[in-house]
Amino acid sequence: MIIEGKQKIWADYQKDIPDDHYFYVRSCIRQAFFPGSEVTFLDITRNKLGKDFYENPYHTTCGGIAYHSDTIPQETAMTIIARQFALMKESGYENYVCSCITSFGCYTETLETWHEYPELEAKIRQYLWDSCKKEFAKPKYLAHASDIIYKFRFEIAKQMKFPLVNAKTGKPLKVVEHIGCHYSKMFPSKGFGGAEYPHVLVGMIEAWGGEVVDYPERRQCCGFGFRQYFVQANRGYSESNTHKKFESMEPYEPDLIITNCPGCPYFLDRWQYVIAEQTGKTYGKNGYGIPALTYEEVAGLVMGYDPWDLGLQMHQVAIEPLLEKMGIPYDPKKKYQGLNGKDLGQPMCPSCIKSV
Amino acid sequence: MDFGFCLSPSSHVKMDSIDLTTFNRLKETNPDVNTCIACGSCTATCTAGNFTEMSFRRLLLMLQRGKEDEAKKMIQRCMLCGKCTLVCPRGINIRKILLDITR
Amino acid sequence: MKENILIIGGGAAGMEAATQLQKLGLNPIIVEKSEALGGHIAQWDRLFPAFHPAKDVVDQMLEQVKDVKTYLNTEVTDIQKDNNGFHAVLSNNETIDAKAVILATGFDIFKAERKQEYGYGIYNNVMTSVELEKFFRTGKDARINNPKKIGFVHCVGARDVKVCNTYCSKVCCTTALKQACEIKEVFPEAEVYTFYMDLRMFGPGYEDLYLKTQKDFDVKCVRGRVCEVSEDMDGRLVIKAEDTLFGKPLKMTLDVLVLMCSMEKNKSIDAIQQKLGVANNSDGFMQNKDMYLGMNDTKQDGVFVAGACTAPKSLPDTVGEARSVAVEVFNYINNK
Amino acid sequence: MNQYIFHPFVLPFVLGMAFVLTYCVVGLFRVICLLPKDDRKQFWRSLVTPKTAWANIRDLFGDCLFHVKIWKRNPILGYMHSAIAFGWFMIIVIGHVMLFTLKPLEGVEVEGFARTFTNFYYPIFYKHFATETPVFAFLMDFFLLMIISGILIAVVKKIYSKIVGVKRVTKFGFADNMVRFALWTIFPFRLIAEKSNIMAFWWLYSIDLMIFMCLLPFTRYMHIPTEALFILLRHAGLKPREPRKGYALAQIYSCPSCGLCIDACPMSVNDKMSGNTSAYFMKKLRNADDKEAKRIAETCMQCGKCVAVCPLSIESCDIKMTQREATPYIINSDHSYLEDRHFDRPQGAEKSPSVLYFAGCMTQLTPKIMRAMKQIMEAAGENYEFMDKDGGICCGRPMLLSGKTAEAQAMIAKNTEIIKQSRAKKLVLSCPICYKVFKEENHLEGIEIQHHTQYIDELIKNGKLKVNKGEVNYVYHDPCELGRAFGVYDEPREVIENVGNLKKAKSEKELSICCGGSLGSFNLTQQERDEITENSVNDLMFNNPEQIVTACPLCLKTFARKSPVAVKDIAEVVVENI
Repeated sequence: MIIEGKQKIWADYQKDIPDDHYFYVRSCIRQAFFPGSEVTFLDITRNKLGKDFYENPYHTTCGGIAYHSDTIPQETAMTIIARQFALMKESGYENYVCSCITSFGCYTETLETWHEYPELEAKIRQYLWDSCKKEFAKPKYLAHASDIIYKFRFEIAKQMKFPLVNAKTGKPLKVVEHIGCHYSKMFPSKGFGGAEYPHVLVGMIEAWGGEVVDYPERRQCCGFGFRQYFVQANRGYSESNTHKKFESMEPYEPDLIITNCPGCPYFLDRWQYVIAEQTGKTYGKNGYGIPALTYEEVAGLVMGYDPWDLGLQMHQVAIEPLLEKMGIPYDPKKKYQGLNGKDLGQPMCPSCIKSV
Repeated sequence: MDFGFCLSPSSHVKMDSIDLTTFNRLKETNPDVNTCIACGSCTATCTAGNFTEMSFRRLLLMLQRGKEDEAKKMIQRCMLCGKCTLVCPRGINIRKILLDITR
Repeated sequence: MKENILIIGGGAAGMEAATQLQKLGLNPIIVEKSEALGGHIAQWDRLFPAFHPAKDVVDQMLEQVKDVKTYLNTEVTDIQKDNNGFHAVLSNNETIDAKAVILATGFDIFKAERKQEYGYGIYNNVMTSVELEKFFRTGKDARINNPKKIGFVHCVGARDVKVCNTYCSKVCCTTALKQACEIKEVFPEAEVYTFYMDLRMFGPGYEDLYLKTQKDFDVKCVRGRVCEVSEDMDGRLVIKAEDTLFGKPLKMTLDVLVLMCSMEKNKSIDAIQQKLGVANNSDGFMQNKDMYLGMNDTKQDGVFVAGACTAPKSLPDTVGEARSVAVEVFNYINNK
Repeated sequence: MNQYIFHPFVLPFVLGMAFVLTYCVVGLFRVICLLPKDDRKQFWRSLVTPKTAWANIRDLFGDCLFHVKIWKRNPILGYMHSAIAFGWFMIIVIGHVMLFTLKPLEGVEVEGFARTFTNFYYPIFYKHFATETPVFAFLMDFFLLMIISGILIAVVKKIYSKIVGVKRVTKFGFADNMVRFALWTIFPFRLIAEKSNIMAFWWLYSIDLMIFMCLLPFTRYMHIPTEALFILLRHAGLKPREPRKGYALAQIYSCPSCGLCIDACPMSVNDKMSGNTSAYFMKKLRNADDKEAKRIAETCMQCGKCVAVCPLSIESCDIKMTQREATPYIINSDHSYLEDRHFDRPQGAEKSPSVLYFAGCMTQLTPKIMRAMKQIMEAAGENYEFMDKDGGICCGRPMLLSGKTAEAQAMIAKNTEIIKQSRAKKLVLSCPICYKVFKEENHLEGIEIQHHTQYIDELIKNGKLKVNKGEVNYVYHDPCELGRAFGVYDEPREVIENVGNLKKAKSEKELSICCGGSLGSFNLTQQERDEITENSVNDLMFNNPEQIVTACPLCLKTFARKSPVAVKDIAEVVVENI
């Protein structure tokens, strides 16, 4: 690997991110899958980095799932997006930050389409007016939430308590980065580092002391693919994608996977359990899996947030070995206690992959 | 546990691990096998191909891509009529190759 | 007094045009930006289809132009036309007055790093066809260590809307097969694969080369474009392509991957070209008057083109055009 | 025992004779025992059936002694062979006759075993022991000189074969050369011994005989004793079933490696390929060189010319087929997909066609033959139907040629079924390859099977088809599977003479040279085939014809690659002159 070659590409694919005042929109599924992630993101940016993030309580889904599952036409999806933009305008913001990669893809696609076909934009403007009596303004900057963390990765590093380093050996952790497909594969120029060698997560890993693993199936999709996952009979395809990635990364013995998409961490996490059940194989050491975390969770961990506050108990793959590696203290008893201290109840233990 | 789905086999031809014994053996006695340009004349004229999926072009590829079982199944359809040999623009002795595979 | 003809570019086209113009009694002047005449062909080891040493051809050409006035390390920085002809200012501040100008500026090699998915400049063992040719000449390249498996990717930077080059670069197919044979000669035990979209064997003896490649060198031609390259733990290259004839995706590990880089228009001449009023065609090369009878003419009186500056061309094509441009210029001067 | 009756120099001869007799008896026993049971029965029966018995006697004399077939082919070689064979035979016969008519010298009487033993060598060496009457003396000397004259020709042939009209001769090993040398010297030694009575020459004569007889079983000269058995077996109507057993074995040992098939073989266009000829095949079989025998068997084009020219009519093509059948297959064919194929009766056709036309695979590649046949049948007002308009089932000949008899039978049965479904009275074929199979393998009782040459000839003769005689000079090429296989030589020639002028080729009818495209060969490369084709075309162009006419789609395609003049099928030529 010639790192200079990558650096050259990274330098070619940079984009402007404003310094402050962002309009934040959430992801539909992340709040259910990894409920701590978005909260942590807002807490880090607002309280640790002192940035202005505004959330409008009226914002909705971007319509991406329905759009990609072919249940709504493009115009409908665009009108939903136009309404989000209208909310931003009403709130007095012009820097739009979304939490979801699918959304990021939809927003980018919509803005690019409007750019190429202004008549379509006019049509959507009319639809939005007809349906909601709202008027939108296109955001001045569109960013994904991981772009924000990327931008402030060195500020975060300054406040870091537990770097991505094995506390016992002092060696950097081996980290697999997995980018959501819709982050830059559709519009390479819209992502940090482009489509082939994205830098957005690599930058975080390097800034926080980890070592990036570049394995042959790095570019492979996690296998979420709306149409594949939503139909039970097709889920095998979805699972097979993930399986292929794990088979490819296994020899590198990664300690951690970091992702920036709602679906990827979920699938990279949950499929490990399914694969273990079906084939008896686990990819971590000693019968454990490889933790697949969101970038917010990783940021939270390195900044010293309590793992259970980050919602890491919601992961199928046990997080404890990683915490021990990084030397992060945790109270095992509190794993299944809610924020109010109430017992959440313990999940059943799978037979083939260790969960504690 | 039955999830109602399972890992689907990879459709990739894994060139690093395929077994080329048959093809290499064939190559020794019939250096012609290398010279196919995949024009498909053999398939188009094939008497058996009129009724089945028999295709010599594909059969050669199957052997080169480690799908020997498929190739052996396909070759059973052949009637050895020799039309393929007559039309091959590279002058490959196809009938001989087909016979050699089956022996 | 002999009329001056300014030839910009001292590659195959420029040298051959100069040779012929001299024979026709004109005074050609070659301006070459690099430090030696010969152009790309001088960087080549052997030529397809018969593995003829390129040096032979270049040496012959050099011999023929040894009396031609030649400026090396020199570029044309400005050019004006008036009723007396062209007045060119060179980078060494000399000026040349000429009755006609021949643009023989040739081509540039496509920058392989632009096809990011092939990882040129990122993965250690990805190289270009030009670098492989250098290996054949010098026997040295750090990337080539007794490789067991070698792959060639055709059409890198050609027939590819993603890099804005929709044209076929013409010579890469034959070059790939030539190089595949040559690398097999060096490493007879190695397996050599070429990944092609179409094999365009357009010239005499080229199809024979293809047959030889298959039969004598056992080079495996796979129809399908490599779509993705990565590196495994041992630093070997994992490539993915579809075998389109078999209808299945295919994955394999290689020790060396050679990218057959296409020809692109030589852009260093753009400013002068603009001053001369010569437009580009849709492929980005220089626009000649027409492709049948006016291939050496441009829309500008007295400005001629020859060789790969108008489209990707093989050496014989280029030499042919260089000779025809000499006749065109001769007639132009005499009919004035 | 009287010294004049016995002399030690007879011992080498006696030894050799005893060996060769034992060997032949054991060999005879082996051949007969290795025959399949039914074949053996058939053989015994044939010996007593008057018709075959007569044929046996005729051929035993005609072929073994007088070499009538070689005489016909090449009188010089004929004389050479019969001089040696017949002369020797006569010397033996007369010698024995003398034994009964002459009293031994000095009136010595020997009785019992001694007498028999004496008879064993006496006629061979009689001159040393007795004096004969002038008549016998003349006869014996005459035949001895006759033999020596034959040997002289043989020596000349060996030194310069072209004098006797032979281009290529078989290349021999050590044993063969030894025996040949012995054979050449036996009679000169005898002559010298008889005339001079020098002991050394009697010894040399006897030792020569021993060498000849002891090495005989291991050389081509084994054909001398075996040929007789082979003639009997052939007349019994047997077929070879395994490459090195029974009848085939008799044929193997009967092959004299005379090499007539070498010049005849279309493959003998160069030295390398001439090694693929039948003489060498039989030799490899005799030497049990299975690998080479297999290779030659699969290289052979099965044109049958070697059989046609063989003075012994050795069925080398059939033996090669048994060799092919002996090669095992690891993948069997599966043609179950043919099961639901049936005759496609055209819509609206109520009547069954009277003529069913089967183009065959090869004719599918030469649509002009199909079109011409269609036009001919239309012009003749025939009620016809195409059997394989949309692609038919292969006739099965290529499968048979590859030794897959059972698989071929399945295809043959299917085609039979389709033909019967059509209820046609006559089956017309354009391809001699198919013709051979339909004639020999398909059970199509009640249905007349014709090749289109025969069919067109019939149409012209019975006036259904009117043709004009044109001015074009044609030459006709006999397809192997029509000509040599079925003797269809005259019909095509008559058809051509009806529409134009027929020029002769250099080699015609049973001597015609295969086009080189034959499906019979598996191993020949395109380049090798091209050489054969060029040679065959040159032969056809002997009288500068304007067009080459053939009657086989495969010949047509093959010649078209190399011919300097137009190559046409006979049907096309007829259509041009309707």
